Amino acid sequence: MSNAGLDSAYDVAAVRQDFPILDKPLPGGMPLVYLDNGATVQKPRSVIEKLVECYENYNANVHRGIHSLGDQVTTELEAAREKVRALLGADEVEEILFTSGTTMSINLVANAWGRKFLRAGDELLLNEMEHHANLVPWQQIAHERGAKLRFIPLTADGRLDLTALDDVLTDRTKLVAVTAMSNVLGTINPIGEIAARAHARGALVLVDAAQSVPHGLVNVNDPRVDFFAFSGHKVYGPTGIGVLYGRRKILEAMDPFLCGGNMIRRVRKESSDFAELPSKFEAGTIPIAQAIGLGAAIDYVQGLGFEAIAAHEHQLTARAFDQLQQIPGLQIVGPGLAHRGSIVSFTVEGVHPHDMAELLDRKGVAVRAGHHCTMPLHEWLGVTATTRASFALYNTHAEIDALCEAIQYARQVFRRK
Amino acid sequence: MSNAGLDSAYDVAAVRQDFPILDKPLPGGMPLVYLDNGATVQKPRSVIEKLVECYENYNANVHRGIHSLGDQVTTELEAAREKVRALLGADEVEEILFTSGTTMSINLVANAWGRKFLRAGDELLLNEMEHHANLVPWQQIAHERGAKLRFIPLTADGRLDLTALDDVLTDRTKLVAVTAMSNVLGTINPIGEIAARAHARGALVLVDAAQSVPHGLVNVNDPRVDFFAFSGHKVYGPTGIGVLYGRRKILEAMDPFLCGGNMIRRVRKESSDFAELPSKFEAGTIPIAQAIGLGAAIDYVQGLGFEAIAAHEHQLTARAFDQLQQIPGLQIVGPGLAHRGSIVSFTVEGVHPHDMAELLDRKGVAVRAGHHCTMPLHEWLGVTATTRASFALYNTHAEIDALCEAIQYARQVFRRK
Amino acid sequence: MSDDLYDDYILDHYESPYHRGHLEQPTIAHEDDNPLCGDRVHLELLVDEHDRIKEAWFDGHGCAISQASASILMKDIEGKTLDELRDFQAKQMLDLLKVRLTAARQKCGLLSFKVLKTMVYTLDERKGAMSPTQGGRG
Amino acid sequence: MSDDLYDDYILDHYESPYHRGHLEQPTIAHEDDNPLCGDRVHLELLVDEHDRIKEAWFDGHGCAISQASASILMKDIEGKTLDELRDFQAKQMLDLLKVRLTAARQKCGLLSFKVLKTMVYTLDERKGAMSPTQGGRG
Ligand SMILES: Cc1ncc(COP(=O)(O)O)c(C=O)c1O
Ligand SMILES: Cc1ncc(COP(=O)(O)O)c(C=O)c1O
Repeated sequence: MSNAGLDSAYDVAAVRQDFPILDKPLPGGMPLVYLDNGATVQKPRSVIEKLVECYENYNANVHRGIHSLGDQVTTELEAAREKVRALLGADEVEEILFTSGTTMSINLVANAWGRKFLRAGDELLLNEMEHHANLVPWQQIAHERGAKLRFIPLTADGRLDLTALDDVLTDRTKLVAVTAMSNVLGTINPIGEIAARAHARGALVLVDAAQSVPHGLVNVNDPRVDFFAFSGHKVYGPTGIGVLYGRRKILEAMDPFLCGGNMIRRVRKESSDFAELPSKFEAGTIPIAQAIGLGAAIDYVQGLGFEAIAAHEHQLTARAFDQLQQIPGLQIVGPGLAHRGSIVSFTVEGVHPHDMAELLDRKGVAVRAGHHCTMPLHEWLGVTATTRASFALYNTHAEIDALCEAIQYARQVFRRK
Repeated sequence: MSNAGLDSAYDVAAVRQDFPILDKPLPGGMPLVYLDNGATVQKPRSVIEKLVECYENYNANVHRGIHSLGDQVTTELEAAREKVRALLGADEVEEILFTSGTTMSINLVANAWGRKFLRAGDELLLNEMEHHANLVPWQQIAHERGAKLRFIPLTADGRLDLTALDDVLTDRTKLVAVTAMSNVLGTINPIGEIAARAHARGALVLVDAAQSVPHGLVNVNDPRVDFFAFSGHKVYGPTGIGVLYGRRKILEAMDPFLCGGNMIRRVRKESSDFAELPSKFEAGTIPIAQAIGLGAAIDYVQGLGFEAIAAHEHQLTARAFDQLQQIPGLQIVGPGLAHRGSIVSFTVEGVHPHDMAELLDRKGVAVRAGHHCTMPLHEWLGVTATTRASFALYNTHAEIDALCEAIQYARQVFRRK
Repeated sequence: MSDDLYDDYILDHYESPYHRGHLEQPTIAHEDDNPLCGDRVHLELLVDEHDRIKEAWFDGHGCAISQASASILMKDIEGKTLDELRDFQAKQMLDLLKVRLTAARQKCGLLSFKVLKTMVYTLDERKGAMSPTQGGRG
Repeated sequence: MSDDLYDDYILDHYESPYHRGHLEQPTIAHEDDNPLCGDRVHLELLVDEHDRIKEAWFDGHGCAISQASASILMKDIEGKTLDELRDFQAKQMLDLLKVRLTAARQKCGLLSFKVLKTMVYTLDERKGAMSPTQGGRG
């Protein structure tokens, strides 16, 4: 049974034609059922073509060359920056910094803000569902500065327990770092309430939006947050590019992180003055073609519309949620549908997640198995690994069915006797 | 007059066919004479096609997915790493770290090595021809750690004055950071002698090879150095990718720089253990497609052969050197041909470099004007800016002639009365 | 609007600048540079009791665009009031130059404009007047 | 070499492992894990006076590949000498499994091999023997 696209706001079958890889059989000849979108998504033709356009028509370094190519590429790059600004609803284009990815964006804040503003006894508020990218940098800088990590407890079904927030959010809290959407549980966190209560205490709020941006949870002023990080490759753009949004006043108060060309105003032998935003945080040659490609990716998703994408993905998730629960021995982790984005992670009795992923691959179904860069969360869950299926705008209901059938096949392999 | 390719080890006209952009007229209709190769070089079709291949055939995250795409992309990425290892003559593939560029590579060392190993009173040995990328990170970490910067003096013609090396290289010197080739003067520095003398004093040696790698000065064991940094986009690869080579023992002794996924072995709530090389220094999703594209770029240049490339570029440089000197009021900065790679920077009396670049652009000739991210060097030169022409494997003798004619035209514009 | 940056208008101003030099007793003076290229512009204003620019002079060095635009600006603002200068936009400055500047060259063409704006703000502050807020929500 | 990871050979070893359990008095014991996936393997060896493996036992948990490969390894090394194990290469271990592992799964298939190698080095060190140098020029 397949009703791909039947009840979607866009024609999924047509949309799939935009993604060259979806049309190509796997090496074994099987069609690809790509459900590892939480790790990275596939790229539409328009993004790939934009990269080619860039390299074949106006490849040059930006902000430097007084020549026609340099002028064109700078115009394209700044147009991409403006697209990001508009996407995020940021006040100013100078608040949009290009980085190499979410991990780099968060490291930038942990280092450039943390090293300057964290004092001994200060507290950072985290939680156990964070991706390592939004945990380990804070461990490191807290250790260096003598600051303390605190953790918002989780509810039994894998949400942030905000009833306990006042126990851990104190006047010593300098920053709350929180994911907008868990990459394992799928939990969508109430950023608005957290941010409001954090701001009321004078703490800054950093949002790890790596998982939420592809699904349209993307605004930095509604609710209002201070830092906002995401990766191009998870939102249909190229690898090698990420974004850090930071509120102007905070970015201006911070020292630079990476040093080199472009981020300076004046360099003397022994010391240097730094450039204005955004250059101050963009040392050296940034990922130019990739930033321009990200602009094309934003055009693509906005062409379909986030509302339509989210609606389609919600249907997929609901179907998966429903069908998976009927498989004996299968246990879904995380909250119910009402609090969940398009990620479903699970365990199956008697089949280790690695074996599960491998056996699903044999049926052409690509999922991810492991701790998904969330070891503390898996410790909290009491398992060493889970299998994760994550859905994107191009997935179909038939692919959910294929997933479930493949899981049944895996169960049979392990019950051959 | 044109003798493009006549006396080259490869057919330059044929090679130009490999670069789609060289065939396309500028927006104004003029052919492109691209002489801004020191900023970034153009990309051969094979590199662009490799990127497309990657996105259209095996786009997935690396080292994570137990599925066919993930396996393919990991294999491709590690093949690219091995190509870099072979290119550099490094002992082990784990010594090759992918970064986002030279700037990032040097910042990684300055932070991860410097923060751990620099003590108050230690010295770092630099010089005034360094690019800001190999100067400002050292200023910052030296300031933070209470270390001191010292500078190898320059000779009048813009070479490192090694007769004075023993005055500045002391037992306190912990690291010598030096460019293999100046991005302004074109000077090729005697890395072998510097490294030997630095090692004899117990200092480490970091080579900024951003400019030298495209011309084949590329080995890390001959002469033996400790760190070696370069950018993909300057060696015919994509933007957004760079390399840091580091000797295994030193990398192992260093703490990580960026933190997040992939670089950890085990993460607990409060602290973490770190992964083995190279993952330890590759946090998060690295620039996957770009690293694979860099592999294709290495194949491309090795297909032509570095010796042939260097020979061709030397001819171009000699021709430029010769012809430019005949232009009245034109002053070349830097050493004679014997000590110079394929870069020629100059000033022309009565025409500011910015105006020069703009007027050259009007003739389709792309060069760069400014301080080229070397303000201390320009201070040393006593000028605020220079115009730089830099040559790549695809440039022709006719293009050198076009450069000289365009300079004459610019002089006329400013002497209209 | 000309496509030729180096038309006679720009080159005339570059080679025979208007009011290149210094005032005896400027009401205010300020200078700035564009470190990327080394362009430098120094401006001096003489403001009368009605907040009107009586005289405007410049000095500096750098590319033709940076110096010619300073000269053009000096000629344009004499007789204007501080109120008028407060409303003066970057776009108008670029229009004054009568040429189309690429992004890279706009920094050269707007250097003297930036210096002028800074001086206007400084005068406002001296008088304790409200200075217009810059972006953000503060 | 089979293309099917989950052929009977692997699954037999996974479901009916050889020497899963513990020794009374092992000469040496060691364990390690693959944090990426949580596979864990604990090995125990009984080595006789001629440096020969008398008995080899394992315990652990994780995916079928990691556990079956430990079982296969235990069966293979009994009767071998430490000298032979010193020469034993990762490639040979992978051959023992009789399946083709992708890069991602080789970590699972080689976990017990890694633990074994660590034990051999440790025994060498105990005896003050030269341990083979690892890469580099040190
Ligand atoms: C000598 C030298 N070092 C470092 C760099 C910085 O390289 P990137 O901007 O790719 O980080 C450059 C190029 O601009 C360079 O020429
Ligand atoms: C929630 C979350 N945060 C951060 C990251 C890190 O993103 P990247 O690897 O692109 O830096 C990821 C993706 O792996 C993620 O899912």
